Amino acid sequence: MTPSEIIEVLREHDAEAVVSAVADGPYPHVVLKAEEIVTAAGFLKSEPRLRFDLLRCISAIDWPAKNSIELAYDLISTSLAHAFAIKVVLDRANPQVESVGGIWPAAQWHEREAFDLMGVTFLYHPDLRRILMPEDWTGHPLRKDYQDVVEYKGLKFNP
Amino acid sequence: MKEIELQSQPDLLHDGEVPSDVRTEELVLNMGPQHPSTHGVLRVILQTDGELVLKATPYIGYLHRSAEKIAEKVTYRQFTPYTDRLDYLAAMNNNLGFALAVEKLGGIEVPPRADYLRVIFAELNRIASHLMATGSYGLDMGAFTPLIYCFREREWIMDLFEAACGARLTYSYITIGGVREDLPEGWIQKCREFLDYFEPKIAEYNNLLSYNHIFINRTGNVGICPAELAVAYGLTGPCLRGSGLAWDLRKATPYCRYNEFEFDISVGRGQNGTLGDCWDRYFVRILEMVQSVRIVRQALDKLTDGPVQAKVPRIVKLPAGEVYYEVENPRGQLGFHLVSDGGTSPYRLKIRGPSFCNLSVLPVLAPNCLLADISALLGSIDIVMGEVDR
Amino acid sequence: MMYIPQRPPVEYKGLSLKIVRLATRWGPTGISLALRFAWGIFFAAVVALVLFVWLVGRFINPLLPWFIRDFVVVVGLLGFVCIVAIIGIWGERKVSGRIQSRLGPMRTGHWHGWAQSLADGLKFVQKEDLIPRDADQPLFRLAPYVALVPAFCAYLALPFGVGWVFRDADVSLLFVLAMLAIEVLGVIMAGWASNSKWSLYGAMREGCQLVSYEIPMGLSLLAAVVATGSVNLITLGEAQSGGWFAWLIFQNPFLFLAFFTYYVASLASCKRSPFDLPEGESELVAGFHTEYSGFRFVMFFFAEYVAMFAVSALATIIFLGGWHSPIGGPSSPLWFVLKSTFLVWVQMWIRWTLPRIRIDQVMHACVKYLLPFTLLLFLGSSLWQLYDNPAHPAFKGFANLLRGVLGVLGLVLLGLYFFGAGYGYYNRNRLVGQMARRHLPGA
Amino acid sequence: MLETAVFFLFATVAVTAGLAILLSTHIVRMAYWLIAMLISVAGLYFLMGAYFLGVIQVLVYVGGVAVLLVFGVMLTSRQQAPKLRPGPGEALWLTIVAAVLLAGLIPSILRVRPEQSALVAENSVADIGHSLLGEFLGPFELASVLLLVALLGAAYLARPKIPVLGAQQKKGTTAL
Amino acid sequence: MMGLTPYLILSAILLVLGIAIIISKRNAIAMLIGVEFILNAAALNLVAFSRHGVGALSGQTAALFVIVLAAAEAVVALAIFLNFYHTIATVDIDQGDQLKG
Repeated sequence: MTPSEIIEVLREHDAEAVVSAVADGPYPHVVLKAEEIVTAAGFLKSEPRLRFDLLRCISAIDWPAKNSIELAYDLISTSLAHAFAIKVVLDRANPQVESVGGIWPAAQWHEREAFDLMGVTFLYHPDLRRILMPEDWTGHPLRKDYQDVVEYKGLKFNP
Repeated sequence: MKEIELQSQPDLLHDGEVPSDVRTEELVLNMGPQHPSTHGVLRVILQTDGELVLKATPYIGYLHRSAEKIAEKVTYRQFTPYTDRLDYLAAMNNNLGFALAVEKLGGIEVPPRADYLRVIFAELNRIASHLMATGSYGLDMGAFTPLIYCFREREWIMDLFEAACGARLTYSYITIGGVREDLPEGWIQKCREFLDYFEPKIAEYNNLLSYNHIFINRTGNVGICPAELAVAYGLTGPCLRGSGLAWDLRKATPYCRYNEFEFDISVGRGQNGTLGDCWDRYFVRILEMVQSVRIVRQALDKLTDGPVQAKVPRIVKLPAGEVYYEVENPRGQLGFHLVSDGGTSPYRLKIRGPSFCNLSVLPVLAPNCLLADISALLGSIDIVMGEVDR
Repeated sequence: MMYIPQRPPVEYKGLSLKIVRLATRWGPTGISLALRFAWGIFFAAVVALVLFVWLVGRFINPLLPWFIRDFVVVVGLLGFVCIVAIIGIWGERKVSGRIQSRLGPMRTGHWHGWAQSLADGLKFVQKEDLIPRDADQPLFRLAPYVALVPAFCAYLALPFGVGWVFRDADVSLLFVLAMLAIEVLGVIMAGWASNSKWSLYGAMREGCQLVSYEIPMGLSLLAAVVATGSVNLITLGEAQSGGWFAWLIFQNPFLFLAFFTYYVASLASCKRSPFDLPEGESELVAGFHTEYSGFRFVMFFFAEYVAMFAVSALATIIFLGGWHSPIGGPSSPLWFVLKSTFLVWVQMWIRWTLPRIRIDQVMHACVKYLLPFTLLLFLGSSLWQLYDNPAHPAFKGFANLLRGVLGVLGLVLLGLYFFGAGYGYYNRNRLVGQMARRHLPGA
Repeated sequence: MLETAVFFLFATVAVTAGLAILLSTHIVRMAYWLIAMLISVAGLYFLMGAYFLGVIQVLVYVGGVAVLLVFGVMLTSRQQAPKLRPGPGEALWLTIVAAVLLAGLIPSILRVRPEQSALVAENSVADIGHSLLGEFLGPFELASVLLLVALLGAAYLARPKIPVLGAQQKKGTTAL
Repeated sequence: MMGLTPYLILSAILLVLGIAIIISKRNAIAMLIGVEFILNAAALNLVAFSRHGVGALSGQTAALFVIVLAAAEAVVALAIFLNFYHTIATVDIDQGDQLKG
């Protein structure tokens, strides 16, 4: 299916959830309401026309200018061989979204990474811990306003 | 495909399926970060009952070098060498993925000769990477000799790469807009010689390792990963194909003129155990080497004259926007989520390492394995920590 | 502010300096080594002196020649065992190198790196004697000796030929087996005392494996004992004089199979691949000797090679005609050493070819296949012995026919082996490939 | 005499082992002391010319039973072993019991006068074999039955409480 | 030449030590060790008598049976202890008064 058809199917399913959609260009995607993400994810996976069974990646993008953090879920269907992406926009001060780990277990580690590096909290995640940074690290390194750590456990870093 | 229930997953992770009336002494075993079979600095905490593993929890991050943060500070061209260090066993493929992502966002057209060269080098590197994977898998199983044999052949590929780009491990050969340099004199002849030499060697590995009874008994029926589980956990590459699903990005969403080549998707068939066991994952790599040889031969034949570089400015400036691009790496799909704000360096670059996703299935497959099966499992997933930790 | 870590001034000490010293002057090194092992040397010297003075003073008359003979033989055996281990380690590296289309050690000692194990030994002796803080100190120190000494003791009853034995005991076969069985205690002790979980796993695997495989090993040997009616190794060896047709392995089909079951079980009892689970490099880091370094590690290493030779020697004496030449010429200990070395070499060959099996498969193979099979062999060998006598002429004829077939079969197997080896040698260029060929000498 | 010296060597080791076990609080050390005792008893058998017995002692006892014992110790010694050193009251009782026993035994031992003091010549394995299959055939067969029963009993007692591994493995990973 | 008496005295001492170990220890495996002491004392006695002409080879044969029985006993006892340990997670025999497997 082409991106525009996919967007049509999504609109058909729940027009309310779709905030905006981009059908052409290098990155076709829809922006969904953050609270609708789990329902939409379940639909994307189970709908026979879509069958997005492989969650490829979850990318968190920090936009201090827009005061938001975007989450991009990149999907592909192994049976229908089409790709698509969905996005949610979260409040930068308190980024919270429900985990889609129940629908795509692959999301669990990606969500842990987003939590670790970008500080996004995923509700109902079974095991939300830091994944790449040490457990006792402060701050979220991939945020644009992240201050470099000068000292960690007696180890000093170059400024 | 079966539905995956929301609640079943955590239970599978935390409940070792041991009847509660037996109270045995559980041993917590710290495997790694320095351990011969963790392929780098992976640390796995194992809860074992005797030799039986009840639970395995991977702890990663020991090789975290902030590649994504660095990407926001350097220009597009400057980031290419950093991609070498992701999956350092398949640096060509990493270069290719990054270059394709940038080219897609910037709308850069690559000359045909560069495309064919990219395919040749990516496939040769796939062979090298699979040689490393299969050889060290033999080592994990206690067979020392296959490793040396595989290294013997890999050495030749390294020589070919060295002749073309001067480096043996971190090439930065495939750059934005094409490849860095054209081939040296006589390279194609050497490459053909290598292919002629290499093809019969695959039968040798099969005789020595793949069809060895002990090896089959060690890897068959171990760590069975059905296709649904593999897809659910985002497994890609040989791990997914080992589960019997014919899914290959080179066929599904062809890039770099892969649609011009004839090759088959190698899938596991479960002929020595259950579909999706360690042996299938291992054998898919062997089969893929055959296919890669086929592709390289065709690409060498098709190689046309012409420039190897598109006209790309020294400092690449991309229009604002974003793109997600994936290529089929030896270990699975390597993805770059590239966000540009119109500047000279990426605004945000998220890298999807295939090993990262492949490793995430370990806690599901490990329970009820024996201790020795953990190294069989890890070796068949074939992780490279540079890519897991980035 | 730039933070520049301050390094303490470089102080050269340790191994490298010691090697330099060794090269320039032997004196200081000798003294420092002597100081390191001062207590041991002191005690050994005192004990030896007291024993010597006392014994010589006591038995100056009739027992002195015996005493001197024993002394010489023990020293000779010690030397032989050391040479076996040193050549074994070097040979293992050469064999592995050749199998893997490498060269193995080439530099030390000029001729094919023959002095490599000596140099390694020298290095190991100079290494720091590390003992983990939480280890069980006395047991940790004791374990390597418990592993090595019994392996050496096995040689006390192992005949190299008629008269070429330290003590011709009536029960020498059982004695050798018993000594080989003690070795496992050292390994278990090491694994437990190291206070490391990997070591403990190694020790537990070793315990399981050895106790189980001792039984098929002993039963296979008993099948041969039944055929000769003796557990004295010299009697066993002497029963096979007169060419390769007289070897016990070709005496009846059960013994033919018993040789192979014995060989498999002996691989397991020496912790050799594919049964090298107690060390299990890729699984258990280094198994029971994970925490060992320096000289204590060398002792484990020695014990392995000494035991390897011992089990091969046992197989040679019992199945392969011992010190008798295969073509009926004069017997000599040289034949014995040659045949045993061949078996040791096959062990190495197997190690560098096969993957390792899993612990449940080890136990499965032993309990479900090897044990019943060896029991059958034992029974069959006993029955054969009942009927294979002049009282049953028909069976006797059949037995002789079968013997001939087996002998020819053995010869064919050997011929096939040499054919394969020769084929591989003459086609080495094609088989090994150009890359390796470029560097192989003589190619 | 050499024999006396060797006897006292082995005897000392055996008694030391016993005392060490009595005083030790460390179960693994105890097991290793037991092995020292077993080996020294085997040495005494050798000294007495009972070579076959000595070898069997090492082969079966040290190589088999003791390894099993150490194994069992390792499997169970993770947690602090219960009360291994006797309290003062118990020690007193122990001493009294031991003293009474020894006081009863030693005089009676000293009264033993073997009828023929001449030593029996060293016996061969064949003699023991004949004796086992002749005079002691009944006990021999009984012992073999007992061993079989012990084997079955041990196998039954130590049977796996968790399901068989292979079946579980297949089930475990597909429980999706 | 050594007489019979030293062997008998050693055997008596080993016997007493074995009994003392059994009395003083609460650990099942330590008690098993004590039993092994007693059995060895008995076997030593038998062999010593056999050596000194009492009952020809019977002593040695009987000692052989002792070794065999000790092996069987140790195996079964260890299996019981392991079972015991798995059930109540201790080897303190005072805890094992429930008669429940």
